[in-house]
Amino acid sequence: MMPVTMDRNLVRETIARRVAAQLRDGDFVNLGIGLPTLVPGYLPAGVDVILESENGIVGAGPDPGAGDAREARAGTGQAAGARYVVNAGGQPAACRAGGAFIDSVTSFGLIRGGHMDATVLGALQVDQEGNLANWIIPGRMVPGMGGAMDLVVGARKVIVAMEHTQRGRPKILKRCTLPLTATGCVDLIVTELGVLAVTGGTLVLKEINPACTVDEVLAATGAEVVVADPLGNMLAPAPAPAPAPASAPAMETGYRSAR
Amino acid sequence: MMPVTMDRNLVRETIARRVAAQLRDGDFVNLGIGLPTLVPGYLPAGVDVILESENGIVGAGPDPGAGDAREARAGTGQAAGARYVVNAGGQPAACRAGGAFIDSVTSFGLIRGGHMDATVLGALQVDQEGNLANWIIPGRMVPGMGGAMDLVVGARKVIVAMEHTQRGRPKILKRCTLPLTATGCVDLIVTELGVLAVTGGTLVLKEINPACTVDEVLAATGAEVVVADPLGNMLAPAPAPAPAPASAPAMETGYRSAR
Amino acid sequence: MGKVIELDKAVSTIASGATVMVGGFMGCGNPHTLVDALVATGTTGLTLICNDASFPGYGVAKLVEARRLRRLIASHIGLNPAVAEQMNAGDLEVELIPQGTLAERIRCAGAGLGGVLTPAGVGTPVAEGKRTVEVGGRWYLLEEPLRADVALINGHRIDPNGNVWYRGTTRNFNPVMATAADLVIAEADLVVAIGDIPPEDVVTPGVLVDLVVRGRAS
Amino acid sequence: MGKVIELDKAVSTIASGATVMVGGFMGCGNPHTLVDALVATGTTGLTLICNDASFPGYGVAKLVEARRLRRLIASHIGLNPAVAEQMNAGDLEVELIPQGTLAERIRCAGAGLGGVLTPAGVGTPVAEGKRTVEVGGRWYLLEEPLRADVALINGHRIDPNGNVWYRGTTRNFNPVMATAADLVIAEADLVVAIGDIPPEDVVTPGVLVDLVVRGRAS
Repeated sequence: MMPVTMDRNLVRETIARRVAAQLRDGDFVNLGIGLPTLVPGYLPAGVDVILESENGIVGAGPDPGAGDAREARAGTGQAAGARYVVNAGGQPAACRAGGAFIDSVTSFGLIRGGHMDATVLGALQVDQEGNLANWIIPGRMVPGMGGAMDLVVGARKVIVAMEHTQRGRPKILKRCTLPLTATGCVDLIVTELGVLAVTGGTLVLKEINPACTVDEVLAATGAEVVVADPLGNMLAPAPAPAPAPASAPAMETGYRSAR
Repeated sequence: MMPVTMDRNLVRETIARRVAAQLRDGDFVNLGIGLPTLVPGYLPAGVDVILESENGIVGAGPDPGAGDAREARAGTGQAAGARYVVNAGGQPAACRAGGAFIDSVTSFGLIRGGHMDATVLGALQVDQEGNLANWIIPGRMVPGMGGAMDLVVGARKVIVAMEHTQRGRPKILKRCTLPLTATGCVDLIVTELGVLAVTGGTLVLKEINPACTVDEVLAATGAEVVVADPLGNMLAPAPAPAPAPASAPAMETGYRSAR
Repeated sequence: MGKVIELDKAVSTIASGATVMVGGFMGCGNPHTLVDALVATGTTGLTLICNDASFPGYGVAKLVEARRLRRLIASHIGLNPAVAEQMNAGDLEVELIPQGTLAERIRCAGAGLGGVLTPAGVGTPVAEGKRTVEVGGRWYLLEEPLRADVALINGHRIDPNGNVWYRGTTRNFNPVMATAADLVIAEADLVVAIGDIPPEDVVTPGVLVDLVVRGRAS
Repeated sequence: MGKVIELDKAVSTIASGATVMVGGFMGCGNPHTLVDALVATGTTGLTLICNDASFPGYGVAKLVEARRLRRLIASHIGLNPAVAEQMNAGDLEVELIPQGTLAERIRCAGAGLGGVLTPAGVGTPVAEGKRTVEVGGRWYLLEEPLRADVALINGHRIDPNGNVWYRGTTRNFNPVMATAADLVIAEADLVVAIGDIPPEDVVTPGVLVDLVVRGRAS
């Protein structure tokens, strides 16, 4: 049922690159573990975002590498990890200059309070109502929801970044069958085959990967989908909406109101 | 109806001294404005308490006096005030070594959360149910409750420190007639005439000022009062309960559980 | 300089009739430069959310005295006689809120919470018209979020990203107010360089602050 | 030295069957010395409240691996396979709570609040058995306070009064847990002198901390 044969790395790159094009300079963003962490590597020139790690970093950066700030994880067989700074996956990370370390209460205040421009995360299932399932497969996988339930109700824009199908079976459905992470929370779905927007309980295919046909996308999708006309090319998306630079006086650009 | 004639300063000193005897070394205490602020001056030797100012000091101390830390209140006719550190009355203050500055959310978390050993505050009326009225006289005085409503529901012990009567009329009543600050919150009432405990909806006169008689106290009180036997001398109170020093290992003294 | 803009541009964002939160406690931690500039614009019909009305002639008291307020939401108004005067004359609407409840209601708005259950005010006039909820055998008031169009805060050291470090007791309501308004304008006693505030010591992360102005001390 | 006591005395306060909160996120900010000492005491039947179960062999994972837990309350357990094993064998009860809700429930307990209304979990299995409340046209879950007998926290610099300064992302759940237990034991990477932490930079005020122990770095 997989309509196109794509190398796994190309699949991931295609998704990450398209998500990156969605972000605006200065956006405050939380990236889930896995595929979403690739997004910063594909940000267009001139676009920089402020990353949150929900464990307590505003302005997270990559692992600074071995150095004074790192110590071995005493008593474990693991590779040395950063003792003082890790990301939400528990991996060594850093705080960029001009960032801040915060506690979990403050972090989730930022997350739930509408202060985050976008969250990008993976999914097990998404449906045409914008419902999301990404934290449990009863009887098989019970990792816990971590911060996902807060992120998807709190961020201004929820972007699902995932492979279009799972072992050939659709992950985009009429109705999720797995326990939900939240209802009606998803705004945009980015896969290697296309970009779908959730609009008032309907899925709209806005862009397609020119490597495949509309019929192929629809066949790989278990939901009712409206195809946009004109249909965009996800490999050459229209530019993201103009950024609202933080330094712009509000009376000139109109300030963005929190949701 | 005032049973004894006492100099106003002696009245205030008598009350403040008796309240001070109630506090234990290391207690974390909030003192209301006015008479309660005199309490630290009468702490017994060897007893030191940690004062909170609800505007944001843990470990508040007195005004450090004129100096680098002070600036004039620009544009006002008032005496110069501390620009950066004030107490809950808006007056110049200090943070003692080993203290902390906190924000209002944290401050009231400490107050409501049962972390404060005692709060000492004045009252317009108190009644035999332990109800307190101290923030409004409708049509005459509407200063606002400030932090009083939080303090009296949150502190482990609520001590009312006030003159026994107001222009000869009782302030300790069967039932408060003014709008309440909180219901059933008062533990102890200290006046210049005696010390009354609120115990299960009953007022018990535990100590008396030897300058007056029991009948005089009862005549100045508008509530039903049980007189303790033996009746203590408020000018020579029994020692306060043994302190639970912060450094004591919990298994030796039993740690104090929060309410 | 990142988010740093001119004072007059900053206050011109505030429209007559707006709801404005101002940090501070009895004037300490009021953004004095912003308040003075706001008085100077002539903007009127404002709703002010502030812990108190300060002392006469000091900080937010000037907004009362210049009659720029239609409504005041505070925990304490007793040390500024102009409030009682205007209230009694019917010129100023006043809503009194317990100080801890004021802090929590603002926090709810900033943290995406629908409300909070507090024991403060149960059995008092504060409870009138509010839902009460029992949890674990104790009764609480359900207090709802309180949000503003604009928050004006004061920080001691602020960097161009908007990260704020507060000095002494000027902190009070400033950090929580920075979370609960559509536009947050921060007055810096000192504008410092990126990195001058260690990330551990940032109290208000810059992502919460939209605009920074230089205060008198700058 | 004020609140500073010996490690063995500190952990001996923790009885079998107790509910223990432990700060940290995937081991970062766990009080490793206290956790190791607690494992060594043989105390068992514990309920652990922690964001997660860490990585195998690291921090709180050791409590799981040594089978000292009867119950685990966390937001995430996926990176420690021992949890799923013991859960499937019926040896360990697990309650999963959204991370932000976990933080808020602990905060409620520490701040004297009866509960909080959160949008997280509405319409999901997390909502089962909980009251839902409508505010301003939106539905929220009423989440109740979560408290422990003992909280074990880790700070980088701690003074003898118990004032704590946290380094990097070790902060996470430590400050809020320090508010919500009957006994709070803080492990210091470094014990510093009174006054070494400027009062503005204290994150957890010493009044919240009962006992301080020296961690490995001390």
